[in-house]
Amino acid sequence: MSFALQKQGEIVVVDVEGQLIVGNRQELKQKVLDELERGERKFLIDFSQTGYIDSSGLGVLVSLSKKIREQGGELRLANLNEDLKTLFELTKLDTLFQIADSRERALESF
Amino acid sequence: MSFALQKQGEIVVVDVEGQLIVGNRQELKQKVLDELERGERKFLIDFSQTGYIDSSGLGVLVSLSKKIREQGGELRLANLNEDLKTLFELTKLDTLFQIADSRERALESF
Amino acid sequence: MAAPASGNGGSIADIHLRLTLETSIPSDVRFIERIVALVQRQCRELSYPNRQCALNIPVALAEAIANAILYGNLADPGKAVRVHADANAERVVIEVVDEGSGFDLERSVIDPTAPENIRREDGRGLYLMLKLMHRVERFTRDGNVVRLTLRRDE
Amino acid sequence: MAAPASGNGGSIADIHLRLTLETSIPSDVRFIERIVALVQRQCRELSYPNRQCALNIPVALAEAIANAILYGNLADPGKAVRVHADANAERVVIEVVDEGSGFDLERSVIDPTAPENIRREDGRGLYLMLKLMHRVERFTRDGNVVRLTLRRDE
Ligand SMILES: Nc1ncnc2c1ncn2[C@@H]1O[C@H](COP(=O)(O)OP(=O)(O)O)[C@@H](O)[C@H]1O
Ligand SMILES: Nc1ncnc2c1ncn2[C@@H]1O[C@H](COP(=O)(O)OP(=O)(O)O)[C@@H](O)[C@H]1O
Repeated sequence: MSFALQKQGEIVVVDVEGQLIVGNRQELKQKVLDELERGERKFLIDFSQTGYIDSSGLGVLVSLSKKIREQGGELRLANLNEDLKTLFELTKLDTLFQIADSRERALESF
Repeated sequence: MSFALQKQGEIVVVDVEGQLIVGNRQELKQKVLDELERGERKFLIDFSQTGYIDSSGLGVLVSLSKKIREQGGELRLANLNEDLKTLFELTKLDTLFQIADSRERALESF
Repeated sequence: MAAPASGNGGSIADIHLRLTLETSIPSDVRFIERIVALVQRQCRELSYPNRQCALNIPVALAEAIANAILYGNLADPGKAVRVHADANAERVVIEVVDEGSGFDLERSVIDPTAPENIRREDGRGLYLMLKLMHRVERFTRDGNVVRLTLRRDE
Repeated sequence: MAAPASGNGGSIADIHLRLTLETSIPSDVRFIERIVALVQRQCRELSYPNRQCALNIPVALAEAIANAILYGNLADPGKAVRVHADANAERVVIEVVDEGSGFDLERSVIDPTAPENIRREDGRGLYLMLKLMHRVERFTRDGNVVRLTLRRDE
């Protein structure tokens, strides 16, 4: 599992490859906060290559969203498969995040 | 698992895909005997796509070899991986069969 | 019992199959993924619906092991978490055992979807376990046991 | 116990793992392949050497199940063959149980490599089981049991 960051225009795109769970969420958090520190403000996390997410992974998304918003930035999500969508629905986090069906649509939406 | 037959010059080449075991050895036997009946005399069985062989699979090879020889024909084997080689060595069937390291060499050897 | 189609080796529907797994890991969250993958594979061997193998089992089990490591064993690497999974065609039963003194399951669950909680970072673990499993039990038996039961969805 | 390398989820060497399988199949040789594949997968999950997973386990197990079906149960589809596999890091123990009245293991083995036998079609099953396993036992316990034991090769 790993997190691949790349810049698309002025948006930082993060691919979550594998799981987002208690064992690695800190790594995702640090990588995104480093970019925020560097002045980046627009973030997109792409879950097309993600397996499962646990509650601490969800927690890190909530916390990042808050921190990014505090700096006047925005965090959006894309490519949740049916199972991951269910996870967001069960926790009502689908009401907290802007979730796009594709990377392209997410990038356009900023 | 299946047995794919093809003609290479005057040699009938049989690919054993998957296992050669009690559940399917009869199918191999019948396919080869049908060709023998039709007048074919040179047979090569290629094990490059084979998983494992059980004692009844080995038995069918012995029986086919005998039947083909009785008609003045020849059965050769090719592409036994290390594990299959061990099986032939344990049963000393490596002394009964002509076994080639590659299909090309087996085809040339006839 | 139906005869299997010729040559396809018989389908799961024709055989009775039970798979179990017993493991013991140090209290280190880096082991969670591997254990989850093993149980997920059992779920797949038994032809459970994809959603149960890809969502219900991995999320609930990852939560239970994480809690056992972090709250039960306080991440003490000298303490072990034991996992026992027992799966057949009808249900998967998983027990996660830590060396802690246990906790009150009902009182520890919050509703993370309530407006006052939705922005919290924590508090979604037990809630998700309860949502994703047919039954969640907690009891003490040679350690603090959390038992998850999932029935096959048809 | 060594800490796993960061992020790799821990290796098999760090955890204690035991996998078991229990199954019951009709006396039909078409089921053999699927059961063998399941036990092979357990062997792989436990990181046994490839040769043991690809040669020793499948051949010996396929032989034992075939014999149980054909000699023990005389291919009567109303009779079942039970297979129980119990694997950990050190050894795999497999029991194959049929509804027959048993047989004399020592007297049933021939040497298929002897000049008078080498051209025979049959008689290699028990011989291969003995060559490929560390131990082969036969006893009666709620049926005719053939127990195969394979120790991990280092
Ligand atoms: N195995 C355990 N041992 C002791 N306490 C536990 C255990 N599992 C859960 N708890 C308690 O239940 C609470 C709620 O857990 P959970 O719903 O997973 O949320 P979170 O882990 O985010 O706090 C924990 O904060 C802890 O107090
Ligand atoms: N499960 C069993 N029940 C009864 N007899 C058996 C069983 N397994 C093996 N045997 C006996 O042992 C003999 C030798 O078996 P084996 O070495 O596998 O060779 P083959 O199956 O080719 O005859 C069989 O012919 C049979 O008489």
